[in-house]
Amino acid sequence: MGFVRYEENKSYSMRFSEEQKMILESARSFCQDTSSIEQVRKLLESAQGYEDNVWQQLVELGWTGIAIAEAFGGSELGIEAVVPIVESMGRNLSATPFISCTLAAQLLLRAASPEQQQRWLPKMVEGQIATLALLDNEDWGADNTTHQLSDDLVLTGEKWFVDDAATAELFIILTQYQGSARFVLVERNQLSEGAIKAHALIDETKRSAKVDFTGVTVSADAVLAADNVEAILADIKLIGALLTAAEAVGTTSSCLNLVVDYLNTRKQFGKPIGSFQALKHPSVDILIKLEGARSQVYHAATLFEEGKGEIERDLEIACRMAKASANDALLMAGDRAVQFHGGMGFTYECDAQLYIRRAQWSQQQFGDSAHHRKRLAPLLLN
Amino acid sequence: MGFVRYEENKSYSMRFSEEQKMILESARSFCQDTSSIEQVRKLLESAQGYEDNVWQQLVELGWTGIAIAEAFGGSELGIEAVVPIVESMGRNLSATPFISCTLAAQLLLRAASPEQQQRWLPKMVEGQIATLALLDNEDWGADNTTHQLSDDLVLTGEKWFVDDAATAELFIILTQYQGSARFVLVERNQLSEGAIKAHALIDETKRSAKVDFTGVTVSADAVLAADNVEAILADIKLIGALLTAAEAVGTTSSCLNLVVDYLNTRKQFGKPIGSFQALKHPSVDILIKLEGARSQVYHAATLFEEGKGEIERDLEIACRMAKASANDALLMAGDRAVQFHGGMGFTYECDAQLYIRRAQWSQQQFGDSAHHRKRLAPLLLN
Amino acid sequence: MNTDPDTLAAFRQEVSAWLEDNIPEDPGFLLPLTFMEVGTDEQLAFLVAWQRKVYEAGYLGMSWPQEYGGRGMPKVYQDIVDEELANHKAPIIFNTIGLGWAGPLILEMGTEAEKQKYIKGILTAEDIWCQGFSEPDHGSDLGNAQTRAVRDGDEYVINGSKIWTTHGPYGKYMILLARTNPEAKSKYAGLSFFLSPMQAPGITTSPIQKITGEYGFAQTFFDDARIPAECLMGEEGEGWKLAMRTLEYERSVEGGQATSYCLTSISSDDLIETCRSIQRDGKPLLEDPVVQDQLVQFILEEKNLQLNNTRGKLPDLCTDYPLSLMLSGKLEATELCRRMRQYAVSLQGAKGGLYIHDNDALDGAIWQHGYFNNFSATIGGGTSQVQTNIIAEHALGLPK
Amino acid sequence: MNTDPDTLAAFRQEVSAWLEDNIPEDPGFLLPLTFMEVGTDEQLAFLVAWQRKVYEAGYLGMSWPQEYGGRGMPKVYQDIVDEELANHKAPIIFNTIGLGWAGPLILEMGTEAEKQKYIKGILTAEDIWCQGFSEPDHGSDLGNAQTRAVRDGDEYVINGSKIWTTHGPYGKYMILLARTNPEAKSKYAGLSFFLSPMQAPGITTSPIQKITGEYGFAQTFFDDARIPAECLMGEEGEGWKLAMRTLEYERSVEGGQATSYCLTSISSDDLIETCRSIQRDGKPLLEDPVVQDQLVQFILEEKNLQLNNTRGKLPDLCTDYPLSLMLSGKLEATELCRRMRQYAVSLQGAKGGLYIHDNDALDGAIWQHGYFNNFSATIGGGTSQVQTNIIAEHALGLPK
Repeated sequence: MGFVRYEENKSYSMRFSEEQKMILESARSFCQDTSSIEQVRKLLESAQGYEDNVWQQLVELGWTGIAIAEAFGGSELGIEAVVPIVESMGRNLSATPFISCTLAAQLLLRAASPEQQQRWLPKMVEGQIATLALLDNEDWGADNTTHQLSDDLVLTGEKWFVDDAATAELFIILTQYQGSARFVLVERNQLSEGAIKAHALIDETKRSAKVDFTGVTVSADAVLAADNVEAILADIKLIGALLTAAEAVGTTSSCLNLVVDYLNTRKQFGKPIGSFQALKHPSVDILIKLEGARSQVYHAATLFEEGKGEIERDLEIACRMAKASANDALLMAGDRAVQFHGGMGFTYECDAQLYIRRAQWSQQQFGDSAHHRKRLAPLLLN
Repeated sequence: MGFVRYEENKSYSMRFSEEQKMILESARSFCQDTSSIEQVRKLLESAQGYEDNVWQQLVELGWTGIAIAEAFGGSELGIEAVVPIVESMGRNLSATPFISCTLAAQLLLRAASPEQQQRWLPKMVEGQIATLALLDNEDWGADNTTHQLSDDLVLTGEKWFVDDAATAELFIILTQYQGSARFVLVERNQLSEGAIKAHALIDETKRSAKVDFTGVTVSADAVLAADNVEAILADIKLIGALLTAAEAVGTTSSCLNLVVDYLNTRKQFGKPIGSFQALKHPSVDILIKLEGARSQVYHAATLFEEGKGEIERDLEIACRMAKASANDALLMAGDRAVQFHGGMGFTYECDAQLYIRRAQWSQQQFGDSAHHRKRLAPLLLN
Repeated sequence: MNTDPDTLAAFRQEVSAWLEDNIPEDPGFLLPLTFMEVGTDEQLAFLVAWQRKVYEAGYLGMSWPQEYGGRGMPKVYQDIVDEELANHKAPIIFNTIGLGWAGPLILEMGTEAEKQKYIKGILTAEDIWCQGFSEPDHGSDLGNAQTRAVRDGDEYVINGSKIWTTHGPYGKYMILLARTNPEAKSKYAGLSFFLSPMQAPGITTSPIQKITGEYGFAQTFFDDARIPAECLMGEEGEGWKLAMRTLEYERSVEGGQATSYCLTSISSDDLIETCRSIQRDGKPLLEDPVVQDQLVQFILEEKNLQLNNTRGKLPDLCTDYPLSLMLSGKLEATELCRRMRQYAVSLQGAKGGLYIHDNDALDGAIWQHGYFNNFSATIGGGTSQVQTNIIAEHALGLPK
Repeated sequence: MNTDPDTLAAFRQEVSAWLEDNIPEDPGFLLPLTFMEVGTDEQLAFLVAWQRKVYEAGYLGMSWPQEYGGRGMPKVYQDIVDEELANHKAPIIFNTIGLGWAGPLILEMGTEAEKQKYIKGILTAEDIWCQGFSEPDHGSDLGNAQTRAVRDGDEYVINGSKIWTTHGPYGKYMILLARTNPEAKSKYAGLSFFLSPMQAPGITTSPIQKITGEYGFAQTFFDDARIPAECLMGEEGEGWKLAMRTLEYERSVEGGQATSYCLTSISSDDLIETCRSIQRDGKPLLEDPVVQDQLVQFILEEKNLQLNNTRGKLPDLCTDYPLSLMLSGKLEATELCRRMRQYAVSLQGAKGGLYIHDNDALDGAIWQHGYFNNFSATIGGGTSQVQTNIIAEHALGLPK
């Protein structure tokens, strides 16, 4: 007796091309080489959180242009090619502004005029750092902004959680202009002294800041062309959720490896502690959550490819499920990694702290699990 | 390092009198004697689900009058004295109409005129069986009834889940009379042929029926005096929740004993299976849920005593918490009892089935856990 | 045979149309959701007729060789049929031990004579098969089977007992694991595999009443039972190997099964419908945000499983823990089912206390019944606790 | 001394008034929530001053004998003070190893000379105490302690290392478990108990950075450290007995502690306030029904604990599993705390990513910080996993 089969009549597409495979392999070895755990620890206290030469190598690999059209010097692949890179970065806790830059480019591709794209995207392909400034506070569920662009093009307001602000040359700001939402571009040299205040993040591998744009005057061509800002914003948040999920999947995997190694090594009461079901079975729970999240992430990536960038209902569901699953997997992995290391787990020296901290940070990027379940309810239940 | 202390500044009263202790001891031994597991199994297929002579003994012990005023022949104790009896019954899966009769008496004490009380309560002390007919369908959350009593005192409508209807002499019905809710009394001999249709319950130790009161004409003195029906109904539902919780606590305890005995006896891979943490640790989870539920039940019983029957906010909270906790404890115990018995657990012959079935029935009496949490939210969070 | 998309789409159309015309009406008694639930003669007669009808329409054993009764077509055709059976919530194809285990094994490892003798009867449901692996005292420990088979001339004499024999009382044949050599150097090497008749003298079955109150399993007793020596499959001592191969068909969706449609699934879709139909606080339960949150979580987990299935076919995406998807599918699916069903019972308000013989029960108490029956899946074929050990040790590499 | 209700109520009034006047202002740096979190000199100075102030007001060690610096009053007075400290969310009374463990032990089992020497300094916070039980390689297995103490004339020579020494760098005395006889017939019989100075030659401490990024624990090294022979408490070989008695003070609320106020609790009340202050989808999170459902569940579990505590004093209601409430309190409380805190972090929206040094962090990131610190409680004093074994074996009677 015993098997259960689920109906398979719906399409659950997943593909992984030779090209994606090559990217994944290349990304895994790049991140292993450039982001050993010693390297990660060395960067914890640095201001910018990553090394310029690593970023330069990454640019040379072509990744900053991977999802940008050929016309601007990119490879014109889609998000499905970004996912394996980000997953590999997560695996090695590799910190670079890659996600910030990718999201900024995706936003420009959707919201900027051809001239605006021509002005910025080639620079970004070459490694110039750009970032998004979306939030006014902690509430990523809010659907409006208090940030203002006056009729005479002067900005008022600060933005929270501007990732990689310390080295960004270009900021894409969500603001209100003449009564409706708009994106506007600000360059680093327009900011006043002290405008950037670094957040003290729980995840010491990441960098983010509160940035005050008050008083900056922008030119008319810094206002992005698109007026369907809500729709574009929704897309970008979903891409952000997916990329964070992909990163978290990589991180969960290395966290689980850390746990498994310890359980195989550490002995108590004369046995490796991994032989105790109280540690063994929760490790399997982590594995199962991880595998589910990984499937969701690559399913979403596949739908991106199929949709050629269009985000329809199925893809929205996939991105949200990916993020909710990845959050839960990494949260459990980080928490149990600390607990299962016993006394050692309580020390800063033990690598488990890197993972539990990353888990808290990661769940809050583009929505925690409860948020995504709430958004999924009308999509799935009506 | 290591201890955590909770603030103890609030009152969490719990007392257990010598009188309660004597009742508990007497009830435990009575139920052991009259409701062995063989006896329980023998009654599964019987129509009334209990034996008359057991009921008669119970009447002689004075329990049918335990929470009824001395004026009517009772002992004038409160719900706090009923709780240890019901817990003991739960422990032995003892099936009698005791809960039905207790709730009916409590309703009459709150809603009936002195004359109505004088007419019925002495008979109930002497063992006449009475029961409540409250529900029109499955929705115990609904706050209205479709049942009707016409101006000329004729009833229309059926009631669901009338417990112990098969032997009840008196039915107390929630109905609508002249636009507002009322309780009305119907005697067994007023029912038409075939009015009582037994439900097929998941818990084969329990008896309940759908009863059609359509066409029954009642006399004016069968309409209970009280017009604050909603308030009384709310009280009765809370008492019902508490008594079901007390019963479930007893049941959980014997279910856990069944599991522990099996884990200590059954060997696999050369060891008693109780030495495997995968079985051992969930058993502790059951224990912890059970202990919490038991504390909630006796706390609520204490508040009943303090309030002399008045149900205030603290007592409402206590009853709801008791029911939610007891539901969850018994549901987990029943589920794991089946699973942990392996192949044996899948058979009807194994006693685990009695517990998992009781758990499903019990959670639905006077509200499942989610229902009570929903009702607790405004009480606790505002 | 053509497998281009248009041909397959047309075939799917054809099957769907056939099913719409041919799925039998509700017989008025409870139909089994899984092959393990066949407990009454009327259920059996109904399911035998249904299987034969599907076979005669050409929709069963489609990828099995024509010379033994199959259709010799690409497996994708059977997959399409199975999907359409699920889509139409057709009655189950119940002869699972034959169709899913014994049949594939005989086709893969059997002799020509065995193929000729057994395959067609499996497809037509003329021969109902049952399984004799588990024993009363060695539930999770198959290698320790103690039922003895002693060669005596042209016969084997069998003594012992097997338990959880699905279809035991109806069975014509049993795949039987028995010990031919108690002195073998390892306990595994002493086991042999038989395609045993059930009607032999000395074989009796005794039905087991399930937790649901119904029947469907039996205990089988061998009391100096004599079966022909040619019932031995392979050689003496090959029993463990053949049993393990059989279990692989059970665990994998990709075996040589004549059909993989052996249960009527209850899925999150049904759970949503249930929540729409239940009233709580005077409103459909589906509008309750707390219920919605839990439903979404179930749907997400269900989708995880389906996507894992797809990903399992892409080895480049399974490099971290190559065995984990294969080993964890049963655990996840059966435990998710258990939780979903238990939850569905809890949602029903007072109706959650009703059971299968009550006309007022919600959907015939399918959730209550399904919850109880589901324990056969979290216990049978290795309990969830044992499955978790296996995953820990083989997928994660944790110590025993 | 009078313990009638009116007298006690008046006393509570008096304490409450004193606290309102005397609780120090927010010093502008993070205050420890538990005695294990004291990691900087400024925190230490603040807490020493606060403890002394409470002592001098007469509110510490109230039930300890007057001749050693206590007040000789009924314990209920100290209970009232402790409750009022909690009600006012006063800073912690930090010298817990002295007040809660060493002090009660010395008062119960110590010599007159030991009482004279040690008790008062514990109360005044002049003498900070630390604990030397755990060793790096034997986290959960105290009986296996390997630190050696060898008698040499009027001294013991100590070699080895202790870990998780709270207040190690500030400690004046340590309660030290060391092995005096490696050849004893049982490993337990070889252990002895010392009231050791921390300033002796050969004793060094090395601070351990915690997961939170802060300090508060140390590793203590004994390198031919010499301590006076009179530091031995009781006889050689009594170490295990004395250590176990000490742990009972730790585990029980009913010990002889000078105060049981050693942490500022974060409770479900704080969680509710947090949910009121967080915006999600433009509304206070407290209005979200899914959040409400979870909060109610936490409050219920918190109340379970409190009620269990009360019930534990009524033996007639603890006849089923007499040891279970006593053994399970730590596990339940610490695990509930962990889940509540982790949940509170998850609720904060983007702010959940901020940490203690960020001025925009919600409530100074008390939940993030508390969540991390809480692992000292689910790991220290026996991990939750080991605690669960203990309950299974001793309360339920399951096999080892």
